[in-house]
Amino acid sequence: MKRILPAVFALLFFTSCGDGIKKTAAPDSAEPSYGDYFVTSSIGDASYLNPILATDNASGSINGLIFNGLVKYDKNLKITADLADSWEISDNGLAVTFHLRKNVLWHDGAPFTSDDVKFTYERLIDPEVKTPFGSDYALIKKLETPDKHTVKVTYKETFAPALESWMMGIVPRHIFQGSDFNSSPANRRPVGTGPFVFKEWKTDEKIVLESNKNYFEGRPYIDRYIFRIIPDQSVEFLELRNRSIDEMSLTPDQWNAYKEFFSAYNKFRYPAFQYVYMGFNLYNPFFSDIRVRRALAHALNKNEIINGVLLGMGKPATGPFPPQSWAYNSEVKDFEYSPEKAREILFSLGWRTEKDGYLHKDGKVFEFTIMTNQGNKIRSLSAEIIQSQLKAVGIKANIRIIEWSSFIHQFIDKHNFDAVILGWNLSRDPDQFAIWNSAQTKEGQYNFVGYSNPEVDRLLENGRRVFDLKKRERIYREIHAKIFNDIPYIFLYYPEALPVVHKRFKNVEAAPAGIGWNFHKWWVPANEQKYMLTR
Amino acid sequence: MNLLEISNLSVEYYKNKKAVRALKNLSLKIESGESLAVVGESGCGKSTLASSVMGLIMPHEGKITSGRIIFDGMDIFSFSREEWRALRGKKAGIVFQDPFSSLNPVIPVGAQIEDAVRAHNPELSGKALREKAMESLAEVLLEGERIYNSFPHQLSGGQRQRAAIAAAIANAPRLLIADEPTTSLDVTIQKEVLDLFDKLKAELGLTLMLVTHNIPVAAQRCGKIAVMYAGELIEYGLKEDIIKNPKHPYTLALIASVPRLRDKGAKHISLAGQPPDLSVNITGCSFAPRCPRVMDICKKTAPPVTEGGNYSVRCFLYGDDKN
Amino acid sequence: MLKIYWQRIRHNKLAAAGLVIITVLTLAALLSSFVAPYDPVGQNISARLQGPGAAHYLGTDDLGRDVFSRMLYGSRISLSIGIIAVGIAVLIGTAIGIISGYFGGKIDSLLMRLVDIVLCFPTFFLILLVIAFLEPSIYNVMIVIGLTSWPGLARLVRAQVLTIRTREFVQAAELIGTSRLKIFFIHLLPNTISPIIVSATLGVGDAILTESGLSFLGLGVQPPMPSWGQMLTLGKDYIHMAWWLSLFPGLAILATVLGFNLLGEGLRDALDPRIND
Amino acid sequence: MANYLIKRLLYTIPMLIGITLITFAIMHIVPGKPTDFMSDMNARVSADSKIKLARLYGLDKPWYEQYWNWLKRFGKLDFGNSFKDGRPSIKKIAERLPASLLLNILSLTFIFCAAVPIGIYSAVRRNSLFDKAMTVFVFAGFSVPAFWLALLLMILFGLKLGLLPISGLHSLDYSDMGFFSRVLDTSKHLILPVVISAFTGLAGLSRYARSSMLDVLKQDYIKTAYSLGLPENKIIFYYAAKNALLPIITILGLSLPALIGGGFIFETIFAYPGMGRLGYEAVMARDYPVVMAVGSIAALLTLLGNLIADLTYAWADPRIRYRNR
Repeated sequence: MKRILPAVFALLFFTSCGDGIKKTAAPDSAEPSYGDYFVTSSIGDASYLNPILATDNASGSINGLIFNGLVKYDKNLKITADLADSWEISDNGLAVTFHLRKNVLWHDGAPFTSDDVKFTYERLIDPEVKTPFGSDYALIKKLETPDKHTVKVTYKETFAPALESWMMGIVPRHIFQGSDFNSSPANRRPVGTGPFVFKEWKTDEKIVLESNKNYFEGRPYIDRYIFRIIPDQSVEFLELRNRSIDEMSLTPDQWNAYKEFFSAYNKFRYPAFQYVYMGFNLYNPFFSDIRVRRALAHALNKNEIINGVLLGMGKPATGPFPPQSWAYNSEVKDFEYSPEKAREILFSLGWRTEKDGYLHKDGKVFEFTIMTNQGNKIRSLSAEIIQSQLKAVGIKANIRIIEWSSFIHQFIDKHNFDAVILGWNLSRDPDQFAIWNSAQTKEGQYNFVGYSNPEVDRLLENGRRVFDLKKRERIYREIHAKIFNDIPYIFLYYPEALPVVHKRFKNVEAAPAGIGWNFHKWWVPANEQKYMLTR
Repeated sequence: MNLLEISNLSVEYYKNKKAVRALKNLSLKIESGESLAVVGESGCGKSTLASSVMGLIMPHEGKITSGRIIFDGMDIFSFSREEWRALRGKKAGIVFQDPFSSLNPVIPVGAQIEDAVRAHNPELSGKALREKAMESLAEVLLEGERIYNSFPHQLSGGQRQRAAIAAAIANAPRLLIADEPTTSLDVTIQKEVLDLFDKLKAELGLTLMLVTHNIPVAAQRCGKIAVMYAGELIEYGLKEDIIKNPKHPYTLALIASVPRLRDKGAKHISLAGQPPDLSVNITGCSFAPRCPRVMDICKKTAPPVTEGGNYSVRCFLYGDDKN
Repeated sequence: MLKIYWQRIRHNKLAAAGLVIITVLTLAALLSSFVAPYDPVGQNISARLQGPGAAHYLGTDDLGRDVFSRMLYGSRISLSIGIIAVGIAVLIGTAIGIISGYFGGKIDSLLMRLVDIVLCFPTFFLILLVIAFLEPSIYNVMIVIGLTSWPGLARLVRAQVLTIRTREFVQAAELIGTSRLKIFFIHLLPNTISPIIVSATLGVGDAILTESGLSFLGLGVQPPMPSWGQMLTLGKDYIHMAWWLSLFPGLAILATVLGFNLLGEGLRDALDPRIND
Repeated sequence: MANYLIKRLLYTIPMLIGITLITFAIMHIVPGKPTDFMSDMNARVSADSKIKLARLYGLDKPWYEQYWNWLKRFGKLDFGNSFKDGRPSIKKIAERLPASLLLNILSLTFIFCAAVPIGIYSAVRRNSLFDKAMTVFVFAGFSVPAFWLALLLMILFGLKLGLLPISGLHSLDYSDMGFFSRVLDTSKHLILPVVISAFTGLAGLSRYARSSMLDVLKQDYIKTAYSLGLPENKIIFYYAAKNALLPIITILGLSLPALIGGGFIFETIFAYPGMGRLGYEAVMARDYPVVMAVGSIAALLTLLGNLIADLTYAWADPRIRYRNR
């Protein structure tokens, strides 16, 4: 579910906000000073401190500080240099050549070379390595290292999202060589090239990183990064109120809570790179009729859902790309919220309201089940609101909340559902071939609603083949409009990220890439420093 | 001189929130050095009497509603907690019916006796305590070491009862109350234990109050006999008088039920019915419903006590005698 | 006989208090549809997170639902979880206890090994395992709690049956050829009823508490159905901004479980034959 | 005695197999694999990758074959590696055991120290105000949802009064502290968890002590002790308590499995790095090897606890200890 990117807090993004909330903590003109700790927390412990093996958020945010990819997104989500100084793409679009930064050292002092990149690639496609990310690299024909600082990747076919895949953290060959990659001790004591160096990991308690004095972009100002594990959200918030953690992503209700809670914190607010939707089973004769789906689209009041679930901290969604993406088509106009229209359409299809207040046809009630997975409160709340909105139109919606694994295997994979509420976390690249292509409907694939539109299929193929941004933009905006009109999903909303950061941290800037993109440049004035590194 | 003087003692027990009148206006004396047997059917209140003297009616079990007990010139119902403690074990001891349950199962027998000694002789050293405990064991004819370190379950029934007696007499009390001390023992051992009481009486000058349902035992071992029925003393006197010449119909029936004591030719008198329910107020004589010689008056008025010297009886049949 | 028990309960102030709590709870559960001022699942987003007041006696939750109405309906759900779970446990426990105690021998030792195995499982671990792997729902919660809480009762009943089996009336019944089923129901069951009643009373409280624990872990009754445990878990996340969301369900669970325990203890005293002497 | 021990130990083998089989079966009855959590609904993971992961974790075989493989390794005391982070399950358990032991032993000690006097005193003063107040008190502890109480006390002592840390076991600068500061720091972190777990666990033991004591006080030997003029304190706290507390010794053994089973909710709310959380997280993530390891160790501990309970009881009670004389 979670798309892990090898960038710090990569899921965060920025748009304008009108309620006096800071876009940035005031840039401080004073000279930055070194020192202090940054304490953050997570509900779960990390699994592997190895970007190739880790799939969870906790590991992802730590790995982002320890490892670097060849490229990364800058604050405006433009692909920019990281371990690679520069790169060029061959004219036919089939080969990418990366020129690596020289004089980069691993945390243990060994030099970083193209062998490490090759090693990383080989592990990614190694059938014995427990990585789920191999498919991104399956299109690679060969990877060559002409010298210590050059990597040339040749693809079997043009693949526009290829560059993004090289944001994967590069792991050190000399550490892993000769040991089993899956169970290497280095997966708990990682050695990377990044701004922070691993110090200790106390299982289920905390992970501690220290600043990398030799970081190629300069030594981070903050001495220590402490990642605490606090499994309960209300306790986490309690710790925040107690000012014992410096950063937390809030729920809308927490965000709205008493002002004095946050006198010591700067609040940030920007749309996250994700959306939540209600998807229909298009194999189900009930929903295969687009008029029924359109009626439902008119029946839902997205703003009420956003107000109820997110306290207004989100935007109504119109398609599979978030508004801050270049693929977003702002010309798509959402369905009007109109229960009357909804009823009109359904009446025209022969449904009639009966005494019980529900719509009936041929002796049957208009009834279906909305499923969602257990453990996601936002989704189950959305389901509850949708349920009551549909009731107002005369549609009886039942809610079923199912444990994740059964949900996927018994219902999603088997196309055994009426409607589901789920969300997609999106990569920055708009390629969504796997979700919308009409062939991706087998068990375990992601077009589980059974969406099929030959034209969209063609556009999706084209989108992957073209490197030119302007052309891609046109293609994806068209995809946006087409998918919206076909209503395989009702796109519900784009939620917002709501992090707070302690005020003593300066140079915190919310950009399209979120707030963490320049973490190694954050600093605390000497007189405000809270923790002291004792040696 | 009277060692123990019980006057007008009434005791109530609780059972299902109802009061059961276990003793009703009971008066009794024991002279120093004598031995008195208290006999009666089970449930007649004789054990309650024994417990009352030792102050062992637990607050949750019941309470003494009226009366007085003078022990060695002292009114024991006015005792403080400490005075009670000084009486128990020191001046008066008691031996219970079941030696298996009356000894603490998880403490060695010797230690239990030692604790009894220590309770009244805090100044004694460990060694002296042990010696006294050993003496006491010797007194009840148990040889020391092995018994001393044994737990109750390792001893035979007779040994256990002797050990219990040893604890009771460890501080040489003046009064020893034996509450059905042989009932749960084998017949052969019963005699040994009773012989032991005789020996202690002789050697230590104990005053003995023997509570038993067994008339022959009472007749054999004690100088005086008190017969109880339904919480009341109905006949009291010298052993000879009671056995040879019982007056109360109940006593008569009791004695007649024992073939050995029955005069030749006398008929066995069987008692019909059950002892009365003591939670109900009884008007008249409590024995009336079962009495073979019941008269009209017996059912209406409580019978008077007829007293004379070392004798008393509570029955209308004999009220006239005196007048 | 019953009168005596009743008197004993009445005289035990704590047990009486427990009985009062449970009576109120039962009434609330039975009458919730008449008493509740609002629809327990009826949302009103504009009135969300309102504190207790005249319009909403116990305030509203994050979807603007009336907490008082949800508490009333929640009593129905919490109580039925307790009762059905215990019902299952009593059924299994009694059956196994009676069969095991009556037949003895191989059947007995086989059944007692089963009891041992179930007892050896940390109960909550087993419940967690089953619910986490099945769909969490009110029915699964009931069934799983029921299926895991019978072994103690089975042992109690078995012990009771062992002592009764040798009594004259059972032996006599066997001699005249009474059918086994009849012996079970006429002779054995009535004589094992008091430990069953006591442990059932205590069990209802336990089950309600277990449901709240499962709800905390996200495995209890699923929304929008209101159970107290689930309301408390929701309230926990709002403890900083809406205290009433956790306070009332918390107190309700506390009072109810306490009530069942006090009554259970009172019943244990009242039904204990030893107190008869 | 040796015979008895061997018999008991042999008898645990089929029990253990039974328990692990049930655990294994429950996990495999339902569809879905642990690898789902890393791969499902992640558009970057193709169907082929999923199959590859399942193969690498040995999940492509039928469940009875997997169980047999597990059992074979279990025979060699190899619990397999966690699916989550590839580390040996037994190591993950060993890592958390000290913290769990610390908390549980402390709270058990607390419970004993409080429950026994409460039970004894309630029995001696039966139906007194004290008895009634304590009855309500200990049952209130049992009845209150622990996580709620924990949260309330965290707010009171941690946030409002600032006296105690809110969650966790150590402060951030723990590793830089001297020995005494470390002890002090850990103690401060332990106060709330220990007090709450003691309070919520008080009922069982104190009620047991009370009813056991009530039974004992009715016994003849207590009357005998009074009749011998022993001081009341000695009668209650030695003659009676010694008998009443004998069965309680067995509870020590029986509470062994609580070291694993007790902490799911508790450790989660306190961010306490213990066994319960490991078990819970493993169950939720379908980390089969860890679930199996926790389950079988819990079962082992229970069996061991029963054995210890029997043995300590036999050792403590002279009626059993000296049976053969």
